[in-house]
Amino acid sequence: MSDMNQQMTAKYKNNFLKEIEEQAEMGDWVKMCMQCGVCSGSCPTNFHSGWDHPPQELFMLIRAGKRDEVLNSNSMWNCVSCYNCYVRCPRKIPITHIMHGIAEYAYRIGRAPKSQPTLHLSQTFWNNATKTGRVNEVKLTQTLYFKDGIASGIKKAMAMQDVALGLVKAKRLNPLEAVGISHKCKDIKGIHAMLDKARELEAKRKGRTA
Amino acid sequence: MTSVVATNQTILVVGGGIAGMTAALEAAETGKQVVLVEKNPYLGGRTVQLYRYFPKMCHPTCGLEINLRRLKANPRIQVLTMAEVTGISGGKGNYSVNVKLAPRFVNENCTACGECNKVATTEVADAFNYNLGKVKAAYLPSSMAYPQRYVIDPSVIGTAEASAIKAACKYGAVDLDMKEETVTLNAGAIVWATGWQPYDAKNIQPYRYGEFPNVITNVEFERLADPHGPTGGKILRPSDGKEAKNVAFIQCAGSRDENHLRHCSRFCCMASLKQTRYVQEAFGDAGKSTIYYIDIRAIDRFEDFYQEVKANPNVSFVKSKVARISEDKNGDPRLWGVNTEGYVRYSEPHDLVVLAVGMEPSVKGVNIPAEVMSDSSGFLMADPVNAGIFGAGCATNALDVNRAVQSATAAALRAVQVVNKVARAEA
Amino acid sequence: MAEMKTAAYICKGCELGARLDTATLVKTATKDGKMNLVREHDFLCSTDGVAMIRNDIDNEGVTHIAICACSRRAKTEAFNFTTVAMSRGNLREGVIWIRPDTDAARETTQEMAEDYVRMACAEVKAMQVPAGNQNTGTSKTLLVVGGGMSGMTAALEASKTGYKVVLIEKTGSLGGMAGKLWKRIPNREPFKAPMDSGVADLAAQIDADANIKVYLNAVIAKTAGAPGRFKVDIAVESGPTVTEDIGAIIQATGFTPYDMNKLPNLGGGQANVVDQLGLEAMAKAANGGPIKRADGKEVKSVVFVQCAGQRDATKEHLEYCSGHCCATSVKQAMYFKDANPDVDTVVLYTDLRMPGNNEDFYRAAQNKGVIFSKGEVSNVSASGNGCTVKFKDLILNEETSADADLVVLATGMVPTTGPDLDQLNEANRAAEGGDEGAKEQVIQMMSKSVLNLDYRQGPDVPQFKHGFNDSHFICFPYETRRTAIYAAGPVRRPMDIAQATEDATGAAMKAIQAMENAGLGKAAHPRSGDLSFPTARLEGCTQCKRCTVECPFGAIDEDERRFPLFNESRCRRCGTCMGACPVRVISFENYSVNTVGAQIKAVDIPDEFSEKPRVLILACENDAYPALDMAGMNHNEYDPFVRVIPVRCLGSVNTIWITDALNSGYDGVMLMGCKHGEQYQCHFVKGSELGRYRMSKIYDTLKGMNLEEERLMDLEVAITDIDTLPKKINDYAARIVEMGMSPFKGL
Amino acid sequence: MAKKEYAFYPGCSSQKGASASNYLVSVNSMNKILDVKMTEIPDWNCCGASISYAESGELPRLAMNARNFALSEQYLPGQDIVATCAACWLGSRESKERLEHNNVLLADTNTALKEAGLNLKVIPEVRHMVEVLIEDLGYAELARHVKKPLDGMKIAGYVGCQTNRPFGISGESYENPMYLDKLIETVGAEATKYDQKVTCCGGALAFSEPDKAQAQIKDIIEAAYDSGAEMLVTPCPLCQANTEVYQGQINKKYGTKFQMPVLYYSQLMTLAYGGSAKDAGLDGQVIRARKMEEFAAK
Repeated sequence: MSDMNQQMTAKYKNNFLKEIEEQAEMGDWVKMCMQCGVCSGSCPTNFHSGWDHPPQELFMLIRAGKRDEVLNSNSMWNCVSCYNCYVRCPRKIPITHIMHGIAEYAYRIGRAPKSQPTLHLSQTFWNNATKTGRVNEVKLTQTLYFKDGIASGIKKAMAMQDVALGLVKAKRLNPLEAVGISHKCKDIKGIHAMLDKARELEAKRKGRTA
Repeated sequence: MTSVVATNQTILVVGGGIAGMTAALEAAETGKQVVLVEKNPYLGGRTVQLYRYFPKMCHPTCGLEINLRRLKANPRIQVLTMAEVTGISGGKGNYSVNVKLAPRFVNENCTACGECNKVATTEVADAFNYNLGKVKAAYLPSSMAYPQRYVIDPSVIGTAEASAIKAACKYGAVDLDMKEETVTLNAGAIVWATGWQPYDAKNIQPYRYGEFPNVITNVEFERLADPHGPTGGKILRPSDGKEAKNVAFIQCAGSRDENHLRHCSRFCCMASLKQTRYVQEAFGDAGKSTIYYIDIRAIDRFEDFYQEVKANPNVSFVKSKVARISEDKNGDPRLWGVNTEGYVRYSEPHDLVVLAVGMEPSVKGVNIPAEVMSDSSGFLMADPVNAGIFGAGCATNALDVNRAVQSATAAALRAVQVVNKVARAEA
Repeated sequence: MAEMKTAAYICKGCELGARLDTATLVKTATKDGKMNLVREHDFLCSTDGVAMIRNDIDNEGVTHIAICACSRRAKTEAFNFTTVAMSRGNLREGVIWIRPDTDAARETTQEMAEDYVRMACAEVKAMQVPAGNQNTGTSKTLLVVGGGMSGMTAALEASKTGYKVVLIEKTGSLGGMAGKLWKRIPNREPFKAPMDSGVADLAAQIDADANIKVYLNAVIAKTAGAPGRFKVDIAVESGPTVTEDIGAIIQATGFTPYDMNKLPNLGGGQANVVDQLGLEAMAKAANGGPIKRADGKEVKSVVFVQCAGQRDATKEHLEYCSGHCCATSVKQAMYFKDANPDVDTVVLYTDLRMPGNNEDFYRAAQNKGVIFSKGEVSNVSASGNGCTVKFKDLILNEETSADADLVVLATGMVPTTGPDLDQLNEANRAAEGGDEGAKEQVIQMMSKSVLNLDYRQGPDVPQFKHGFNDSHFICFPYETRRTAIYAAGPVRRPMDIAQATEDATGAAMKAIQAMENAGLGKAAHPRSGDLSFPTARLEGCTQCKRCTVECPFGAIDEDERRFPLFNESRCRRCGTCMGACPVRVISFENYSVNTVGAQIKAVDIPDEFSEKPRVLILACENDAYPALDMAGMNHNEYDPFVRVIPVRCLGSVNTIWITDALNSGYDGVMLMGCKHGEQYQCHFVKGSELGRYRMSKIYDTLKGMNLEEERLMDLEVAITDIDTLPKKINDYAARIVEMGMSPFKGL
Repeated sequence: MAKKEYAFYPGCSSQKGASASNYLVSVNSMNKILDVKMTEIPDWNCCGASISYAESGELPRLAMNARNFALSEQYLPGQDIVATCAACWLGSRESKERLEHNNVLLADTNTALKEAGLNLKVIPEVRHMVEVLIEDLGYAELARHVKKPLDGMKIAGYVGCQTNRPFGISGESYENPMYLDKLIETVGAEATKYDQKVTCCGGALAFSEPDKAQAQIKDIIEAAYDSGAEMLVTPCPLCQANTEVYQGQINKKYGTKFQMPVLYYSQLMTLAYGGSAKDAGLDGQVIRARKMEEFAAK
């Protein structure tokens, strides 16, 4: 993995573009962007709080060989998977997936911003879901709130208390799940074996160490 | 029954727009027999629906007048209006063509005196003005209309109004019993000049054309700016008739877009640059235009025009494909997007939005023989093997008027080559 | 030719009968018009009415007819009598449709109608049926100048149409610029990869074509004569000069790339910086393999700089865009990528201009990994074993740079036209004044001439914007100011091969048409088919040269006795010469100082106490007259005291008409012509400008007559002024009333 | 109507005691009335949702979905998979597309599936509950069962993202889909017009970046109120949760007075079909839908 980070990239050369094509999900579409900007204008989060680099700019940065600026950026992590950019792109570029792909790659090679909340959520969600095959919402929430240690966890929990309580009252948040009485798949073993294999194959395909 | 004199040395020109008229005239003025078929009741096609031409800001009817004079003076051209080609058989040097003639309900006796119009009461959509206005059911499409002959809308046929219209004509020009007919004619070569149609803006969902009244297309804007258009040349927005002093032009509305038209329609950049002049003309410095674009394609000497417009402080350019349009409570369309030159977010209200819709070749629904090839956008391509049918003008490519005429002149020669060959063979 | 028998026909249709006292009109035609035969008809354009006229012509020997009905623009199919002289009295659009149907208006409306009847009668009596050009050339051989893509295409297309062609090329081989290309931009599906230029194939077809005679290493020494009868001297390097009989000419002399040495800041002239043509040479040498630099190093990275010395607002370099360069750079980037996908190719552009399906070509290049960046290049400098390109990345909004083994400058097209005629004339004048430097300049300029036309007005075709030989008309791209001489390809306008091919084919069409019509003595566009042509009574000529100087089409030379020498088949029948002639010796059979003068005189001028002024309107038939016509169709009323006479062009207006009119008691004269100046709309190019220039001279005459300047009004009219024109007329009429009647009435 | 059977993929949030449990309750009641039979896919697993992208990578996520496909084909062969959750539907459909268009991925996925003793040959159709209602039953059929039209109720149909983009319900527009409005009208209520119909609710960012998400939610609720709506109706559990449970926090932050119930289309229909408040899972509302409770009681 480390070798990935030793990569030297020159300005306006293809090597970083190639790296993204090989490593990031759907990365081979980046070169097709014609900088119209419809994606940037379609992003809802973009209009509430700007990104460092909206998608089209991110693509230009990749073509300009600005590896650090791209991989260290928090931009991809702002994606809410609303698919507005995806359906409006005049080049039919799967922008949503590329955002995810670049984020995933940055994370894999240890470039994701420290304590990126959405990254943390992604990790937590996936681990939570794959542990038993199904999501345990209480544990999910707990893990999320306590990710920065008890103190802030309690603060967040307090902040979210009314929310949680409302759900509990509505029987839509089952405290029992906290103690493990929850939905789970029968063949958890099979699922884990399957996932290990999948991870191994993907790593091989992308020339990474799983 | 309409009679048409045609032989296998006749050139059939399909489409009476500027490309078709040009092809017909050039061939006829070189001594060839020509039949010119047009589906509208008048000649001139889309150019006569334009207010001005770029880059000279001159008027399309000026050139049309010359072409009509050439036509009137030339006995070699037979014109069939309200006519559509429904089938072609045979081959290069000897085609047999079926032409369907829709009834005009007015014959050549018509003197264009207008008495029929006076008694007509029903109003029908004014196609000449892209249905932005209405005309009486007995109408002359425009002052420049040729043939200079009224048309009666089929919707009134069989009504008392129709009888009144007939009675109003002292010259027996109104013939309510006219029926659709199909004539079959012979031709040695065919020039296909059916032109283009504006891309249907309804398909471009984020721009809400058809839902937001103040989002219109570039071809409609031409009619708004034309003193002889539905608003008498006043640039008023549809929702409330308010003067549209702050106008947004959205380029590539449908063009350069794999969800719509894959090709670049070429003329739209210049058209919008031209239309900013309309805004300036109407409101002086109070008129503001903003062009939202990906690339400004002001090719060759058109660049001069672009530079002039660019120098106008009342026109601004934003390098951005507008993401979506919303509507403010006062009816203002609001444009959302990002200026990609340095990542600047905008959410900008305008009085009126003009979508620079692109060009779609009008070759749909017509039975052109298989030997005619077309490209991925539907434009006709020259077929080196069977060429006896030649595309001309915007049926062959996204072209501006000047290039369409150029293309039509070339097509005329290709057709002349075929009939000359026939003549030599028969000599 | 049978003796003249005149007839007038008064139509009562379209309310004419109801609105006008046609019986009186009949008397007017008989008494004042002195017509031999006068008939009324209820519906003159009907089969019956037309048959009546036809019968008079066939059986009554009628040779001159005045149709007093609707406008000359209406019912042309019905009133189509080509064997007789015909005038049209416009009683409908010109009278009843522009007047209110009220008792108050009836008298003046009737007077208007009577005048138009008189005018129609007077005009037709002064007309003759054109006999056709006496001096027609019969050569049907096309000369093509230039053996590049455009020239070869024109030659082959003309040959395919059945015409003989003489093709001359100044170099030793056919192909021109296209011949220097490794590959061309694709012009058909799939628009994804560069394709063969097809030059070799065209050249082979030409060699095999018996209809085409090729002169290599040849230039034109002299072009004399006129359409249908050009005599062209061809100077062949190391050989005798040959003379060919030519019917029409296509100038396809192409372009040269803008000299990159004028762009030092972009590295022009440096090592490892080439222009697009330079890169084509490298690609040809590489022959599909890796592209190598002059120093033999394989190119591993290349930057394309678009608009190099083009679209230059400072006007220091080319102001225009050459259209093809974006697609050409895309194509050239593909040369690299196709040979070796690992080569870094960057295209720096400000607007990527790839119209039509070139958009696919652009996509294909991106797909091959070509990097496109919207960037403004400020500097290219040598660095290490290559170049550094400094530019502003407009998307990332920062000054930056890129290193490359090679930089390609997309410089523009400079047309290979001859000397600019205006500059040449200036130099000539100075030279005649004895200026030695000017003489040198003239020689130097003449050496650049392409056609060496033996024309009074200069050796080449007048140039349009930026030195291209283009037409100024959007509707008529093949409009030319030298009849039967057409420019094709990049010499006419910047264009790529696909367009040049199309353009050359169109030019061939026009040239062939011009040869055919020259043979029949017919005019070329815009008065296509007109058989009339100007003749001069030389005994009256004062050799003032105005006609030879002013003719917008260089149709008139001077013979050895310095009299005007008309070359009818060069003539476009605008009548500018007729308008220019101070002694009025030039005329057309059906359009002359008399045909118009007689109409002016025919108008009845009421005395000064009648409070009925008369205003003469001379309206250009191309735009102003149709505008007035449509004003009528829309029933836009205007003043009853005006009398409108259509003219072929303001350039044909002879000052005598104005002075005669004012002398005979008209109270004012309005001239209505097309826009002139840089954005001119005049269909005869300079006609309206010259006409106006002449009129400006009349003002002195007016002073001499103690008349106010406003008695003459010059109005620029567009065909769309349907609603505004009546108002302008009324305002002028009102102004005349303020001024009071002309003192010249009844003198 | 010939009874059609479907393989049911309820998804994690619809389970008992989970955040969309009331959705499931109402869907079951609705289907009972409409006579739509859905059999839960045995031992189904989580789809991974969009949010798992960073940790999951591509293949593992595909494998998870592929497992559901394989199980469905094994136990409920030939049946379309029906998801009630927008995210499940999208995740599954996307996986289906990728696997069908990329043989390498399909092969690798099968290698992984083998570890779970499964194999994927045919991939069943993946459909959203709403598609079944509209396409297989049709609006007329849906209207036929209405016993108590929701006369006079003003409801804003909130479509959101994932039933709408990138796939969407066939024949609908991304910018202004009408199906939800039509469903609302089918049960006799009035669908109000507002311009936030397809605005994103913030999705997973509601957890990770509450401020960003809640700003968007605020726009949506505000516009709904402006349009005169009394409640929101959605086809997506995440949209439902986000727009409902954060209203309190938004009120605190922005000083608004939001109190707008957010229901599922299935709840509306159950009620219009004469179902009880319980059948419709109204007890599962965090913001009580009083008007609906009264309606149900009538």
